[in-house]
Amino acid sequence: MTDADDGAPVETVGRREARSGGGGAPDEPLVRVRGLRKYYYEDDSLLDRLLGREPTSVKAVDGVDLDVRRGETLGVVGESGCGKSTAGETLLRLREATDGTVEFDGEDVMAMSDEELTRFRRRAGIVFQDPFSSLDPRMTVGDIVIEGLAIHDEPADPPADGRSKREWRRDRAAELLERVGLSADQIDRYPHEFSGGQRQRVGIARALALDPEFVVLDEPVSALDVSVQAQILNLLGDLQEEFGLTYLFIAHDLSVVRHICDRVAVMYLGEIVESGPTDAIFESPKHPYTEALLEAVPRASVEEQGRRVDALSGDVPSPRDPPSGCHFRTRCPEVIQPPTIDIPQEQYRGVMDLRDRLEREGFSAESVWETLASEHAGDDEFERDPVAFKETLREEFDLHGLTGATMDTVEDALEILVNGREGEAADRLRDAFTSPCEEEEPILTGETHAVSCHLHADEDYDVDLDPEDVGTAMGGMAGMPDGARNSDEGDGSAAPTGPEDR
Amino acid sequence: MSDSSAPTEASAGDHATRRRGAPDGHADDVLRVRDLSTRFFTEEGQVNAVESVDFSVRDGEVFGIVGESGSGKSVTALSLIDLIDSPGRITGGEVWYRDADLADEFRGDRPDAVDGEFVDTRRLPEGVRRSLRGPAFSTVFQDPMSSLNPSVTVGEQIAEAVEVQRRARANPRRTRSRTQGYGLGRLLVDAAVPNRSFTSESSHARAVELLEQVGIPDPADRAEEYPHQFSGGMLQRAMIAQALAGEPDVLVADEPTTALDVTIQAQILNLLRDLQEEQDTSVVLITHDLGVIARMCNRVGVMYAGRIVERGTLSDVFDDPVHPYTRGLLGSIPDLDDPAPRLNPIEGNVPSLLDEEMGDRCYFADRCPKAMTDCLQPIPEYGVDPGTEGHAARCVLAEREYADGDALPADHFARNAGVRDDD
Amino acid sequence: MVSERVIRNLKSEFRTSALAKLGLVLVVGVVLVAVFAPFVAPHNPTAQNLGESQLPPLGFTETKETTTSEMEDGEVVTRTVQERVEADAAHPLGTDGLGRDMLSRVVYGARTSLAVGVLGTLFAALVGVPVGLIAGYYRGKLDDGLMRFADVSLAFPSLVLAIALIGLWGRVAVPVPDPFVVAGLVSDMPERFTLPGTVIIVVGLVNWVWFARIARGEALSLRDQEYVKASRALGASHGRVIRRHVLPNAITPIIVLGTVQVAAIILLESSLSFLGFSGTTLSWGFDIAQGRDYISSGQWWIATVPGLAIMLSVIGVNLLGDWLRDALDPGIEGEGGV
Amino acid sequence: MSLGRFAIKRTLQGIGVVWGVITVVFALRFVTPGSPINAVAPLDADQETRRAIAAELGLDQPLYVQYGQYLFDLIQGDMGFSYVRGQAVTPLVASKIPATVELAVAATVVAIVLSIPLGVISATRRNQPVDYGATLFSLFGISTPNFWLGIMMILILAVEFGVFKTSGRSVDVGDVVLSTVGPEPFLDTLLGWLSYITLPAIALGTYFTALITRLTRSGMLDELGKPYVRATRAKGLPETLVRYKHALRNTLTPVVTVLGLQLGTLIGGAVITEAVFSWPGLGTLVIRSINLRDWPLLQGSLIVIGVSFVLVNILVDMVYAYLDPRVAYE
Repeated sequence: MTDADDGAPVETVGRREARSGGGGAPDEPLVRVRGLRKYYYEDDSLLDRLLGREPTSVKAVDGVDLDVRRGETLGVVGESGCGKSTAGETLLRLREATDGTVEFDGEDVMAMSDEELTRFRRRAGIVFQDPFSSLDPRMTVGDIVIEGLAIHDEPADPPADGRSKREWRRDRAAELLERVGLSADQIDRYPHEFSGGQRQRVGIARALALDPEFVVLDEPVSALDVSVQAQILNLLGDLQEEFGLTYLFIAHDLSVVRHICDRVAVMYLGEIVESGPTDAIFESPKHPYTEALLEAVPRASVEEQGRRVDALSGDVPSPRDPPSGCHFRTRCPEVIQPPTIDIPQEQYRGVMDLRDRLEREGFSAESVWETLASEHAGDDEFERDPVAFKETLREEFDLHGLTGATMDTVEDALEILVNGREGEAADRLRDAFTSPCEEEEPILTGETHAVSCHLHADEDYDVDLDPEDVGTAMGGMAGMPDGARNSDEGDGSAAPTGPEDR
Repeated sequence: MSDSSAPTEASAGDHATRRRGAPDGHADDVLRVRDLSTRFFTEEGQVNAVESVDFSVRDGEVFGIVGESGSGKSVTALSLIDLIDSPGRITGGEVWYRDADLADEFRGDRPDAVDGEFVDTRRLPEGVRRSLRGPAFSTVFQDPMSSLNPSVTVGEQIAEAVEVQRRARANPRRTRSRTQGYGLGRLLVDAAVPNRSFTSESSHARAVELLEQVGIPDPADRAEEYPHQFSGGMLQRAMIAQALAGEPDVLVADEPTTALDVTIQAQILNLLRDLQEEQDTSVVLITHDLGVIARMCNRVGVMYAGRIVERGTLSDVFDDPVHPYTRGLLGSIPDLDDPAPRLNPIEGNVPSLLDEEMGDRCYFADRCPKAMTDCLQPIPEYGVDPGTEGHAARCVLAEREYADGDALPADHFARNAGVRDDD
Repeated sequence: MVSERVIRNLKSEFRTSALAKLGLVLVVGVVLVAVFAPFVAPHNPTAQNLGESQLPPLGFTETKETTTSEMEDGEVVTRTVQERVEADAAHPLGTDGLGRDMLSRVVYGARTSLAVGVLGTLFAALVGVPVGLIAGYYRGKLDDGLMRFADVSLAFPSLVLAIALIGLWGRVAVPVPDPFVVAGLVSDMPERFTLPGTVIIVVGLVNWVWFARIARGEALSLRDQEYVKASRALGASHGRVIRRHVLPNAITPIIVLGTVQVAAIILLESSLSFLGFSGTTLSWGFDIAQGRDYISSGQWWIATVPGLAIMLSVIGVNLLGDWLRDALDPGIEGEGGV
Repeated sequence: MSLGRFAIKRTLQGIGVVWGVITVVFALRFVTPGSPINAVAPLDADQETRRAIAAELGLDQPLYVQYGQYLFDLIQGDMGFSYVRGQAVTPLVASKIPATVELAVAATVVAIVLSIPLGVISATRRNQPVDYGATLFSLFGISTPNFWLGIMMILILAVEFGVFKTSGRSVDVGDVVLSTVGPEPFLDTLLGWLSYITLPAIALGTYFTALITRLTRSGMLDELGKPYVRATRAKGLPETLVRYKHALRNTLTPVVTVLGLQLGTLIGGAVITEAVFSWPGLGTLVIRSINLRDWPLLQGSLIVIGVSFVLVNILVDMVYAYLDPRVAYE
């Protein structure tokens, strides 16, 4: 508790150093999240039930474990729709969690009474992404900054120096505005009179007004121009040092995350796929998704010119219907082949893509015919040619060069597909090509650098009936960092259920 | 403000001597933009969004324009394709486009609009200028969701782009031919009942082909879907397909990946480059992301407050920047591969482009760490010496060394600064 | 809570729009006339003078028709006498069938229209806005319930519902003493002004749904604004959030709707009194109904003059609404009707 | 969600609203002061009659029984008995529906045919004389009480010039249809029908013409400023296509929504227009039933009005979903 700090109009500068490690044991994380889930339900009205429709759950956050240590910046990074912002808001209880626990300094946030929650709100703040919608256009920046003080009726007692509470708050607002790099005489201005960067400073001042220990920074610089972004990043760093703040930094920009975070968690489709110290994540990423993210970021240097990125194929699947097993398997360039199969990885990816389209995306043979027809537009002689049909698919899914039994299976499936029996073709492929990645959900495993991927699991999923061939099949892959393939070392002892920091 | 549309008028300095010649007059140029200015006449006053912009684009290259929000980069793009809406207006400048046929056609009628193989699109009749949209210039916009009509299928919208070029080719001299056989009655029916009375079966087939070309799976099915059924990445692919319909010489891509996630951005950038190489199209790529510029572009222009403040090859601008703004921009970006403890941001904010607040000075002087008394004069574009041909900057530092003695006092601008300047 | 920007927009919109100026002039004019009716009206609007009945407005000479019935030889004989009548400067807008001064009636009619328009709108807003805000902010079952109720409520046309309710409840009129007359500042004017109470309540009840809809829509979008979340994150209660953030930011479209509603309710009131469902006879709609009987015999002005008054005041309010909408908040056209 | 599913969902929703309408109308019995019997029986009925009516209506039964009975009767098409007129309500109301539908449809057709082109022209020729004219017209249109407009038209067109009929409906649209096959001369019948319908249709339709003109104009201006319009121009499409094929279609979606919402205004307007032109429709029936305190008749009319409002709105929503494919997929 920080009650000792509250109430009196203490000057804030420099008094926070002592706080890190203040409440609980110093090595206890300040925030501990376990199994956090946030589902939204669609088609859930009475009418939908009358129509016999099952409610669809949108699994925005689907089982997230996080530890935020005192005084550190933990980055949560991921693409849009991965649930990172929802996770941030849910752990502050701005949204009600579907499941899971959040402990803040040893207290269970989800179980807090109204009163406890009010106390918690003073200790944990948030800064939002959009500098335009995060400030109430009808309030002056002074009122915005001190809103927290007004809500908590701070100071509790009238200041000793004879100022009214109101004056005290106004002075505090001026002080905070100055601290974040604005001028105190702008206190009576309205948000629209400020530029994006200045508004974001106001948002930061508002979050600081209650002297929090923990601040969720939800994409605080994403909407800003690079020159202003750098100003804000520097400011956030300074404030953290000065007030001993603990940050949860949510972002999609990997460069920014690398710059500001001590540790990083990478999210994909509502789950954390990898977490660990920033340098470890950026220099030796383990999860294929993290690798792909890092690969995709354009660097601002001349060496970047003409660099061809091995881009991940496809889109992020819908969180309404996440893939079974590993959520990433539909795009993973390293999806594990079943023991019975041993083909080059690109071709296995191609087969899996074809399956995926058949099973998940309502692929229809008719569409292929139409596409073929459109290539022969004006050609009245055009007839449905099964050979061309199959060739189109082989081309699209990179299925050339298959041999032996796998080729037979695929050709078989293509033949079924020519005849318009999509479901049957999918079954045929599923029987032969089911990956361990789709059968079992991977678990976040590892001490400091944890990863949720079958390639790095204790159990060796990547087995092959004929071990001789594994090396050649996988060795053919290009552009794979050395550490990525065999970094199981050192993780073997960790309990499979635990996240980092046990 | 002088209206600089007259062809003889020139800016100060050696800029004048370079007009219609070296270093920009490269043999491979397909587009030469000269002294282009676009202004918006709003209730708050006149906004000089684009101010005397010069650049050229060569055959088959990617020319990048990079700048922060409000720098005028998107307005530059719209000015190129003549799509500035009221209250904006292109107030001056020339957009020279290489087209030998057009040049021959107008040499007699409008000699001032023709220079060798080039025509100044700004001096062409409105109808001709419009007919250039598609085959000469086409555009990929930032937000594909709002740039496609939500109530018309994606395939139909691409087919329209195909159809209109087909009709134009069939009868190039008459712009009316583009709507032949498509009377008012049909239009009104179309408004209520979606049908294909404008587009033909074959342009639909071509649309499906284009969708396939840009890597959209099941193109025939997807062509029948509406924009809201597409993901952002797929929609941007569709947008690119639409832009390719007219087989353009110059593709203007205005922040084509800004709305996309990084893995999808990588897909789209790969696609853009493949298409550009395949079809040898010239691309004007507009973005705020220096990384995207670095990956895609051969040459770059850096925009600030409506002006191109520095331009040159990628390595000119990234490795030997002259303008303190370019340097500042590069210093602001956190490096993914090498974290520095602290960034070196540019202080202050992007300035207002309101005419009355813009002096004749260098617009960056108020934020510039190396501002000197010379910077209070109008700054022409200087060739950077020593430097590669075509490396130019609107900065006195291209000509002279920084001297502490000439430095502007630190509070020079603070004295008369409003809210926007004192961050 | 009006920010400087709003005022600036209002001013610039006002400067550039001649229609906005016209609207303001009309509305201010009608308000002044209504408030100071006893001073403006040249005669007592209820004073009958059969000798001066059916006088045409200034500048016109029209026929007057008097019908007399007499018993003659055991039969009823009806005689219609027509005579030419000149306008009288004492009655610039003429007189009605009972010789009451049209100008005075129009002046007093403004009171009724305005009172019903403003009070009815206020009543509708006071009911609708809180309900809408709460439903939109909390969503869930409450919101579903409200929206279904609104659907049902919209299924009955305002006018039909209003006459049905007035028919059921009766026409209650509330006499309000006229302060100017009571204070003795004017004489010969009606001492009481009749407020059609049922009409005010009923028009409020049939129109609150529009306010609820707008307020709900605003609350629905505002609740997801980051500044609302930020306020919650600071520990603000829902009540505080609604009061401090949602209501102030929803107020603009509510005000614009309010002006549209005043216009709609003035029209509704005139329809009700035209059909005879008002509690007062000093109403433009009532006078039009009276005048209707005279059109076929040539006394066109009795129905025309009050109609023009309705039209001008509604035009004024609509122009004011357009001005507010253009200056404050584009894009809510078409919500809210009679 | 497919369009079909959307239709089913919307219809089910509509049934819910209809149920609500019926319940409200049923409850009207109880909002009147005194015993519900006062609301049903004629004013001059004696105690004996009252008791008989009460027993017949089951007013001595518990409320839920009464409600159940009411619903049950309604499902069978029985809307009760008008003791004032001594007639069953259902046939009485049914006989008045065609006249009102004819009037409402005529007004709507007039409004749509005039307003959408006017709004489009006004938007595309912004700040030109046509635009000013249209703006002024729509301002007057939405500010003029329709009953007064009707009276003014009677005054000028019927009284002064003697064209058009001012009351009644001796020739209806059915006669016109019949005359194409029957012995009646077609042209005379048509002109006869027009002489009755024209003035009421204009009086009722003017407000909507004005309203839709405004909506179309502002919607069109809105659409023309959107990025997709710029993108459509950028691909070289001729301006006519940009405007009419792309922008107009999207303009119509909000217009359709408002039309649905304003349907109540249309019906309300029809009531008063019928009163002005002595048009023998539902509106006349409603007013008469109130004046005679004939509550069963009023209830029947209200149900018919409410249900038709719901039905038309379902239709409007289908049109909306058709115009804007996003709606059905939400």
